[in-house]
Amino acid sequence: MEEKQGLLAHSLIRHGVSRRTFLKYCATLASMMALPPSAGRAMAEAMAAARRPSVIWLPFQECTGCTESITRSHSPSIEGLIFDSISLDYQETLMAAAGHQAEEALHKAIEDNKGKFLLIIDGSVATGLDGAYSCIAGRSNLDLLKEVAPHAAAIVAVGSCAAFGGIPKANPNPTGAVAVSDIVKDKPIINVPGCPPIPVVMTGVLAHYLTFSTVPELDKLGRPKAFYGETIHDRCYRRPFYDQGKFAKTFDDEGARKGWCLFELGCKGPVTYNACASTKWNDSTSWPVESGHGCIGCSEPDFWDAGGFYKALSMPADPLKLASTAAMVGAAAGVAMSIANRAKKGAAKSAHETTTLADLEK
Amino acid sequence: MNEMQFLTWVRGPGLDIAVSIFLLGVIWRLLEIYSLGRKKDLAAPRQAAGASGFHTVFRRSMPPAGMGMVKKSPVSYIGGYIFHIGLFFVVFLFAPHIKLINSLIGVSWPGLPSQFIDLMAVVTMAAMVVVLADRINRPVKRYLSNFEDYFTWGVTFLPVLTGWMAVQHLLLPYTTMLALHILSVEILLVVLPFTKLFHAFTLWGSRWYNGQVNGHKGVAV
Amino acid sequence: MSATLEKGVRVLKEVIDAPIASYFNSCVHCGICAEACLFYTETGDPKYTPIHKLEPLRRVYEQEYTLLGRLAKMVGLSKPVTDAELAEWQELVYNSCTLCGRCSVVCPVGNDIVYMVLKLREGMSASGNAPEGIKGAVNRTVTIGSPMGVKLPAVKAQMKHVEEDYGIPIPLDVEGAEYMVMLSSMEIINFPEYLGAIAKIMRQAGKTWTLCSTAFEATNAGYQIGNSDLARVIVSRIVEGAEKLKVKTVISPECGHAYSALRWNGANVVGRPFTFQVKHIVEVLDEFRAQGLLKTEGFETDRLTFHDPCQLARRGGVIQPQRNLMNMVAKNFVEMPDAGFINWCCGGGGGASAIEEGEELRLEAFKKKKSQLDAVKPDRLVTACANCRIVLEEGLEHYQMDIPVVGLTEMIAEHIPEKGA
Amino acid sequence: MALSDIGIVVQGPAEPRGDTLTGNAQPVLREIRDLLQRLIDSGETGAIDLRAMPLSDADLLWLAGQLGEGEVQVSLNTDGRSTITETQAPAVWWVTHRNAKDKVVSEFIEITWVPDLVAAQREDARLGLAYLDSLILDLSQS
Repeated sequence: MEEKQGLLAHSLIRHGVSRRTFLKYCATLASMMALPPSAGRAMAEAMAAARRPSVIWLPFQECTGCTESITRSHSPSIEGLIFDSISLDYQETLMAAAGHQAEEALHKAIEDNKGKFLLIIDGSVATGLDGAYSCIAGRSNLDLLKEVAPHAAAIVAVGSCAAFGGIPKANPNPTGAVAVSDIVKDKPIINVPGCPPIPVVMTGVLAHYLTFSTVPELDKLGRPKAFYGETIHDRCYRRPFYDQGKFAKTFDDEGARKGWCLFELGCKGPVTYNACASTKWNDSTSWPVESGHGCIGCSEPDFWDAGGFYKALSMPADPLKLASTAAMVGAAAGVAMSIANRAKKGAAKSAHETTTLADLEK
Repeated sequence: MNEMQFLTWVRGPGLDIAVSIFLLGVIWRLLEIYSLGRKKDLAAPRQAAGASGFHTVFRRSMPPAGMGMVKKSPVSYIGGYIFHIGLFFVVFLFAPHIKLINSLIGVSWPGLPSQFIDLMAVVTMAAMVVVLADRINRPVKRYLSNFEDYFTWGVTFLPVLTGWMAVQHLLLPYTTMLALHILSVEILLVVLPFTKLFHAFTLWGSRWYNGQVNGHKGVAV
Repeated sequence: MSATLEKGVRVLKEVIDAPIASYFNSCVHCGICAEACLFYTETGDPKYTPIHKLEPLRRVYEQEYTLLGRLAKMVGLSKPVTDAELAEWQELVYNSCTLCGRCSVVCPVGNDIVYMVLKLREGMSASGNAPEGIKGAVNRTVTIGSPMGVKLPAVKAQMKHVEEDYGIPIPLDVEGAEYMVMLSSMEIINFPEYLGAIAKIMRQAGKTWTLCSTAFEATNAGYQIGNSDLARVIVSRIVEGAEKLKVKTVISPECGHAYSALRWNGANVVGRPFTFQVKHIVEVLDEFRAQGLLKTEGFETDRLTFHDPCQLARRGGVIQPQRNLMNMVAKNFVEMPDAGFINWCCGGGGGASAIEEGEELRLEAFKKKKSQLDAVKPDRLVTACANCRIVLEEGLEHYQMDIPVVGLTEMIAEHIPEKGA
Repeated sequence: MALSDIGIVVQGPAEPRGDTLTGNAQPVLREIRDLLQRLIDSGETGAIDLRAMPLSDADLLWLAGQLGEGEVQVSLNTDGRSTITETQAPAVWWVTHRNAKDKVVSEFIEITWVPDLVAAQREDARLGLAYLDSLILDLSQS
């Protein structure tokens, strides 16, 4: 176990990564996180010297999409190395051990690093039937979270499920899925939403935590502002077409071919905060809008229930379906009143007493 | 209820309810008003050029000639024209609004550049504030004004303000401000048929009656 | 039988119609009607804002004919109209409103406010809340035959005087005459020259005319008090007289409200279109002029200006004829500012001149006419309404302005050459 | 079926960072001058992250044109190519990092005597030492 606790630097050298490469990586990461260039240098020192923090990864009601995205390493990029540098003491999907051994590893890791380990959670917490919908080794995620969370230094809720409840929480939410922040109230939680979130966002958050061992600046929904500070719409390269009112009407019309704005095809860019437009996906190859499909707002709470993915933001649901009934009711009320009014006026006319001179005096 | 759910409600059921109440209210009140009818004028009519209800409906949009009325209450006239025309431009010539109307009733027409509409929105709001100040300071208007006058002012001002702030990304994130904008429009729609804002619908009838009654006497009002 | 609030409200319920409903729903409280009303512009008191004078009618309309209004009344949100309120509003609806119609001309949303004042007066009069002055006039008109208590013998006496002075026989009750001439009591008492003028004009035009013993009085205090029943009693006399004598045209004399009461309101009150025409004397004179039946000689050389009676010009549509006639006999005819269609009222129309307690307000309002006259400084002021003449003379005297007021018909007649010329 | 068989071919528009000058490059020159002044006076080094500013490609080209090239050009092979060129103003270096797929990931202007990456690092030197030891060992055994 001692060897695993070694300095990150030693592990880098062991993998044949020169110090220069590592310096370059830190400079790039700092730039990506909108930190000043000097921070890159500080990050390099801190991360190199950092004792390999213990990390416990608890997979709750998840589809493993986030784990897939995190461990995706297209080229032996530095992201992958970062994950090598942390002591991933418990990751159910990746770890060799299973059964009782896995359980022992978990509890030993908690004991050894009580109060110091980083708890990463992906997947929502099922609360239906006291958590029976989602269990590990017979114990519900809910209980496990309540047991492990108090000893964590900080929690990273990876993916929209852990951050906001995601798809399991979508209507009708049979399992009673909730976000991690709905259960744990007393620990700093970094939400890294997205379905799945962008790999570099996760490494960015981990690098920040390893370097400054604090939670990065978060927005109202607990998301790091470095990555979730701007809406997709504000950073989107098709924005000029939106401003000129050039919209694709269908997915294969002339506008779509010219790469015009997909606002009318349901793009939720204007109301979604994420870094897809700048950092892009698959090692900045492309991202949904660039490939011709609107953003579905996967890093926003309850994105699944926010109206159809292909209904434009400005399009109201369907107010006119009530219109005809409303018009009918209005007409009925109007006709009723006109009949009543005419009756009243008729009555007043028939009860008319011709005014005589005497009638002028009170 | 977070921003997205708020926007979804406001865009969905909220708008359904508002549009329904609006339609219901307009039809009900129009019937309630104009079903009262009126007696036919038995006096022998006098023909005169330009003396008819139809003429008055349009002529009354301009201040009456030669009476110096604009000089007597300039804010009502000039401020009134500016913010009514401003409202018309902002509501009916702004691209997203045209798209919304198009999606509702399928009719579409070219809009104006959004920078111009932003300017119109600011001008409209400024004119409305000036008109409000005039209502407060001018003895006649203050004497006439009741809660409804100030309430309807607010209900008409808010949509322009929130709409402009949404476009300018001011104060609140776009999601929330857009939702507030739509909510304020919904309040306007619900309130309109039951307050003096209904003049938007009844003034045409009123002008026609006025013009017709006087036109019968050969007087072009 | 006495006037009660309940009868008043019932009458209002009867007269409220679609225009009134449309007007109350269109008013946006912009206050522009006040700027057109001389009772506000000369006093500066916001209570004289025309639309404000209709508040009781608005409340009755909302409480009786709108669903929300009825609910509001039920739950006590909207208080029913009280007799005390109507009494308080009497000053606004009568003393400070001459039915001149300027407010209806300027309202941006097109509310015909004077139309509504007349309707509100129906309820005011039926509930006994009309001014004593006008009640007296109506009483005398209905019982004696004329608001100033003139009876037929007085008319006959004046006819004899005119016959002697002008040497022209004054026909009375001549069946089949083309024109039936009527007089307003002001003319019978204060301006007898009018009858002489008519005689000379008719003789020159070679037209047959007659007075009617049962319908010599043209003014209609019933219309001024705003009560259709009483207006009907008064106007029926004229209709019966005209139809008995089978005349073609009835000439409404130099009076504003007599013309409105008969020409525009008469048929509606009687309930059927007239079988004869009704023309104001100014219209008849202009027709004679056009047909070359009216030839005058000589010109007035002093500086003259013309005051358009509201009921004749703005409310009656007769604007150009009086100018044609003025140009026939006046060399130095200058128009007042705001003359013609947009003219300011003399302040005494609509029965207002009969209200003693309204005198002070009327003289205050007269400052507007004073400013018009100060702008042109005429030697004499010509008009075509006896009531306007009286009110103008009182106003001019009050403000020590030495401007004689002359009737147009009278002035025209002076320029008709003597017989044989 | 190859990508080209799919009916839809997205001819995405040019990266709208575009070719128009935004006028933001001019002030950067002034900032470089001040940092150089500070370096000369106090020896304190500085750096400017070109990616953190709203500069279009045209701006960057313009800036590079203004700064020109100096005497030293360094290219590194560190998980993708990186180039460090000294500009006409000595001690002002234009640093461009590219990733394994040769795409620019970050770009800086460093104002320092010698950019950190140029100098060898102590840990790398130990690697060098180990390498030379094994080399000598092989030679001695052959």
